[in-house]
Amino acid sequence: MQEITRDTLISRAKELLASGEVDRVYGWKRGEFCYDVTPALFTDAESLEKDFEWGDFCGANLSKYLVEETRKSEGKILVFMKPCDTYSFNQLLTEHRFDREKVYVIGTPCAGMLDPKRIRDHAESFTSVVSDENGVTVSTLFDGDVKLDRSEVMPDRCLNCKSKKHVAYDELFGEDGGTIASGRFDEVEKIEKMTPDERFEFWRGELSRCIRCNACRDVCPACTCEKCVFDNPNSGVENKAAENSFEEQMFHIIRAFHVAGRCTDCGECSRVCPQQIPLHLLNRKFIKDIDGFYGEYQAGAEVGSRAPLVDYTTEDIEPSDAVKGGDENA
Amino acid sequence: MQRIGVFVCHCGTNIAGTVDVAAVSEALKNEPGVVYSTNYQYMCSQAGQDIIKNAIAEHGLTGIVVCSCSPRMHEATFRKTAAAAGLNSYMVEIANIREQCSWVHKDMKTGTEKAIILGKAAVAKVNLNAPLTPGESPVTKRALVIGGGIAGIQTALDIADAGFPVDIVETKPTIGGKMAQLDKTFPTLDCAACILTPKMVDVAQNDKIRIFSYSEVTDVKGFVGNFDVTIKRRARYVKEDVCTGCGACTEKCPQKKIPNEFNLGMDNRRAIYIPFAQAVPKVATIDLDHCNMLKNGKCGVCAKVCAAGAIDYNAKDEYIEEKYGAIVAATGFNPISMDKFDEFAYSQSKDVITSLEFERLTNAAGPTGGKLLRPSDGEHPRTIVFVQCVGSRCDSCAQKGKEYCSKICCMYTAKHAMLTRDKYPDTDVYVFYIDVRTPGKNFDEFYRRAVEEYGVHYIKGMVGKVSPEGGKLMVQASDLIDNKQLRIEADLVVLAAAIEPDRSARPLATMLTASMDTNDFFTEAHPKLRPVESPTAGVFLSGTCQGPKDIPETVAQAGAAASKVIGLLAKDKLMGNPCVAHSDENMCNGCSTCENVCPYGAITYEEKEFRMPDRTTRIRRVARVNEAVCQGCGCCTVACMSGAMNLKGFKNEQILAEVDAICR
Amino acid sequence: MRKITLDRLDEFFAAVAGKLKLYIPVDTAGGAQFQQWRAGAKMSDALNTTRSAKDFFFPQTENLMEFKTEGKKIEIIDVRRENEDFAIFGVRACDVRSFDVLDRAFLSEPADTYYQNRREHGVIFSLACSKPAETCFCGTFGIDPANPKGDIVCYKTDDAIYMEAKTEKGANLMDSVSDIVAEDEGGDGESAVNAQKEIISERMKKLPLASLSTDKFGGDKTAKFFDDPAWKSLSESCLGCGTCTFVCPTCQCYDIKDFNAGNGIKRFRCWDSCMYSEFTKMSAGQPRLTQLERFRQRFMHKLVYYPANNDGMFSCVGCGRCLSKCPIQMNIVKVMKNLGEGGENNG
Amino acid sequence: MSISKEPYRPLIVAFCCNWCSYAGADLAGNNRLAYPADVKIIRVPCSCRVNPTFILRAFQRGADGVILCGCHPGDCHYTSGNYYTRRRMALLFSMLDYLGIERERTRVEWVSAAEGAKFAATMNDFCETVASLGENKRLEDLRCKK
Repeated sequence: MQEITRDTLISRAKELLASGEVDRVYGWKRGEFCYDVTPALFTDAESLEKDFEWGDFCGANLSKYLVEETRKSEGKILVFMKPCDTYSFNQLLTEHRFDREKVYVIGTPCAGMLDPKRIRDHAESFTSVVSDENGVTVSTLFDGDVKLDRSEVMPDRCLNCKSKKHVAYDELFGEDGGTIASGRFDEVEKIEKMTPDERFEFWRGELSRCIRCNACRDVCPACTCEKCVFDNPNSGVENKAAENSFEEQMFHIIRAFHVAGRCTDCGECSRVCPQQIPLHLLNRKFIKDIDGFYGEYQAGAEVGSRAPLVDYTTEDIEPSDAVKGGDENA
Repeated sequence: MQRIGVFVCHCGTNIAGTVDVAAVSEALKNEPGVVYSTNYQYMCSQAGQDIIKNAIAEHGLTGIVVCSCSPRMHEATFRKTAAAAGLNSYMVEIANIREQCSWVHKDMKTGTEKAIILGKAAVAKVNLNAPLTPGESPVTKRALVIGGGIAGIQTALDIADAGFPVDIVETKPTIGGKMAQLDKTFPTLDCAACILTPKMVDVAQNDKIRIFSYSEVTDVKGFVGNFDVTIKRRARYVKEDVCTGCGACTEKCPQKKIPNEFNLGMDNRRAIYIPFAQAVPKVATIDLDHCNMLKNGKCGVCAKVCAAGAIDYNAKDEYIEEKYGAIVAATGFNPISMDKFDEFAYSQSKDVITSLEFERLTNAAGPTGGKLLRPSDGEHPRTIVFVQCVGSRCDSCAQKGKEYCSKICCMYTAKHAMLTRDKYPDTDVYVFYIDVRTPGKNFDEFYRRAVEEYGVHYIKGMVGKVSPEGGKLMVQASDLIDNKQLRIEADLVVLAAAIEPDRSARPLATMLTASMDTNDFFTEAHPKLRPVESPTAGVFLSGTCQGPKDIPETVAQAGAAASKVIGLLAKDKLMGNPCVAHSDENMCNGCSTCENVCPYGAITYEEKEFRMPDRTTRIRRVARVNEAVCQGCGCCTVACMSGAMNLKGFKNEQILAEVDAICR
Repeated sequence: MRKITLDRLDEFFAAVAGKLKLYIPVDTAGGAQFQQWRAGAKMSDALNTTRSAKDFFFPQTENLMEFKTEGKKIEIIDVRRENEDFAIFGVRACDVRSFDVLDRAFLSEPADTYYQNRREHGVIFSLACSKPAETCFCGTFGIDPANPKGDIVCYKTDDAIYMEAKTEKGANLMDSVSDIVAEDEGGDGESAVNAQKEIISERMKKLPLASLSTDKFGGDKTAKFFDDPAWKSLSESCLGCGTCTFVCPTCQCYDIKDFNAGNGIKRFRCWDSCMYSEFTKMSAGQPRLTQLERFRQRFMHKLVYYPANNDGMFSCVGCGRCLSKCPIQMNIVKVMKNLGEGGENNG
Repeated sequence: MSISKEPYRPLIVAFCCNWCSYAGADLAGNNRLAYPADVKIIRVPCSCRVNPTFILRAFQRGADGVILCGCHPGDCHYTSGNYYTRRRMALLFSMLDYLGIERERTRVEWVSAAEGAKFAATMNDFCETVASLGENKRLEDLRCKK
């Protein structure tokens, strides 16, 4: 099997640019530190050579950028996508958010990303991270090198990866994987098993940290509204800063509800939350309920699939029965 | 800011008995926007209405709140009152302080408090009301009937009779449908052809009716009153207006061994054919798949023998586009395939036939000239077993057949059994059934005659297996009443196959944005109250495409559908319900979520150019609500994440204002 | 200089908390956060808090006043609650500098009395750094993490915290708890603190951003940078969220809004972010229509406009929060490095 | 502890669809079937018009319970509205429960135009349930407190 490296991707991107197949490339750009990787648009070979990055910190899901970028010109955009990103890509196509013809997707393999927040738990002031099959070596400024297991520094979304399969691509580098029976609902179940009081306390503790920076919304590939209700003074829910606990709950309930059945569980919301609120546990609750009530459904697995909230059967579960599971110890 | 008038009704003591109406009108005076508030004995009376009209004029009111009985009672009344005083009808809100307050609460204090709160909610809503005007759209005074069976024929005749032009589109070369294939009809036993063919002739001769036979609908656009339909006229290679229907070609065509669909393949036809003698239109059709001339250019016999010169080997499919005000689906049914029921040996023995095949076998115009003969050897059958519910009322787990009752089988099987015994008294007839269902005028009497007068053996129980043995059919069955296993040596086995909607119905439903149930029957706008209308405005349902039916029911429904169509076409303009959805295109994402939940197909999308903040322009997909089609349920408004979709008359802001007022 | 050994830190906190509300950094699921001290609370060892200390003087939301209407009458209700003494323990040098930045915005005439009251009632225990992070660049703005300002400056060694009151407010508070935390007379305080300072200054030199300079920026550089082509590529992927502005210790923009609670109107102010598309929206729309303009505004303000109006003081303190918190890892360091380099893709 | 003279009464917002449940409520009135005045009805064209925002708003503004009434599944005036309601509310209520908010404060009930008695019985039962829970503390907005 051909080894996929940064150079492999760069040389293919350069080919596609040179042939005129695409006129710009959405990828990741290196910055000051090893983890300091920014989604960026490249238009020439030189900048690709210089700045293109592909590695353990290219976690940002680029699919959402296509909504705006495809509208800017008729040219085609090359975009690199990890397996989980392709689900968001398909979901956006299902919702007609951009023209598939304007995008050239290269699927890239993914062994799971690394989480700088988790690395910091083990190594302060780190400057470089080298990973191989033996684990992760973190170099720090003042404490020398720290060796860690990859699983110690992977984010939850990668530890509980749902799929190594690319559900959309024009070209694939590396071998495609399959979907994975992960333990991604374990945490949800743990919360469900708590008493209502414990659940309330748990979420109060988490959501009270929210600073309403909107990073979760703005990074979310399912949140592509031209005008978000939370920015719209006429919507009845607009607010700039959560004044109290009600507004924190309101924001997160409504946001989770708006993406219910559309959320692909890409985990970007939790990745970007500056206050480390486990927002994915809200989305996963909806996914778990949907799977349980209406049959398994993976948003983005297929373009054009009918999301559970825009569908029904005459035999659906009654709301009164829907909340009976999970907390019989209440 | 609105100038709101509040009018509190005493309703005699109905309201005033439990609600301090004076206190209510006093309390509401202080609400934002309220400039006038009063109370009166009977607001709905002429005097009460005059109070409202005068106040509108005197105080320059822009909105009114009537605290009275249920809006279901007098909302229309007060809307008219407002309109008479020059105020838009939709600037009226009703606070229901009778049915939902004074009549259910005993205590004056709580009743009054609640009435004030309900009044405040209504005031809060009116503050955000906007005048609404029902949309108008013209009506194209022509109807389209899709399907030319008895349902379509009856609907078309009734519509034409009212003076409106109607087009019938039929996929087969002739109209007539399933009824044309039947022998006799229950429970009167009159001959199907005798009652159907005159109607077919009526259709042909009616100058308001056009028949597009051998044709199909390929596209439907537009909405109630204004459908644009594309009809594909398949090439029949015979000029319809030239052919005299003499039939000379159908006798000379050298291709003789083509199974005859009309007789369900029990005899043959030629490559050029007229389905049956009374076909309408009575013109020949060349079967492209079997004609030598069309396939390889070697023949041309029919053109030689056609004295009229009607043959045209170069004919092409034609597409015609027409406008219609109303569309009737009358696509009918088919018996289900017997492929999955091999326990009855249908594929193994020619002597196992379906009931429709039995109809042809007993029909004077059928393959045997009406003599009941075994298909395998032409012998007269001495023992006939009828099996009921083949594929009907199946367990959903069985993965074959249908869960529903096909409704007509009990009666036609009784008819078959009775006719057999009547014509051939020496033939033994057994009928195996789960239940005999005979609700209908003279139906049970009919069935009892079959048993009592004609000596048909009705056995409650299912046939387990039919096996061909030495020219006979061994029928193994159970008798549930005597609780024993039976073996009957039969000459002929007749299967009462379940019926299912025609396969063309599903793609048609998609074109019409009409909804279907899981069995592909069209769904009604309301199962009880609007049984011949589809939820899609302007689309009506006739016959078995809506559910299993016998002929009288079909004809009745066909007439009902026609009367609905006539009611629609009689209007020059359609006034819409102004409380419809509206999408703010600046906020719309074009994501199709609303379209997916709309039961009426009222939402379409268009690409629109927008000016961006950076002064460039972008093309974006946005939703557009067809106000003539929208019924105003509001499902789309909740499905819409961005809140671009709102419902006039029940806007998000209005409902939130009501919530706020109630919870204040 | 006073000294408290770490094993008696709780006693000290209890004593201070007995005088006024005391906030200390505590580890939470969301990183270190300032929280009101309660018995048993353990001070975080983290370098800095997720949210900056500006919250204490300029809270994210603050009720300004309330109105009640009754019929046609209107009543104004005073809801001000900022006249309460409090102390924050463990503020780093960068955050202490941020108060200077905020003071210039809020205390210049006409002074913002809400902010002013809080500043007057708040006592700042600053804490010298010992181990800076790779994202730190306070040195770029002339801040010495070994010598923070503040009412009381603290140095933490392996076994003790040394404290020195620098203001009258600080001295008064320390005097009030002198029975717990005594003068380190003849002790090793001086040398221990100096040793600390030595280590820090060595470490500062090793930081990856140590060479970052403000030389090319300043109040007179509007023309130079406003139309710089680099803004396009820098802002290209900006999500327009408010993370950078909300974790930033110097961002000071706010909005004033009315909330109709049904039982009255509550007028409050809350943080706003120049990154938001609705920022300073007026009836004619917002002045900065594209994300590029909004992005540019934020950094031009920090590096050009603010110094222009404030004697050359930059409104960035190099705390590094935006470097670690930006969802797409775009930050002021990249802006400083790319601007003026004459190309879209210089980096 | 405060001692008030009047016993605590919950505030209940009921969203009723125009075609079935609102008519059912009217029928309860016609038959003089009493239920507590705590219930305040808001008329909507269909239960599917009820946005989760409306429910949360009611709680924000001080409601102690919110109930949605619509046509029985299969009987929706708009054929399918209540099926969507059923899914939306099943998921929403499950989420509220997950957040630790008392599940008894929200309810969906199918009430036909002929079921005046059911309407009254449902409201009596719901009021009693919510009253026994006491004031809504978990989804409250302190600013809106009276």
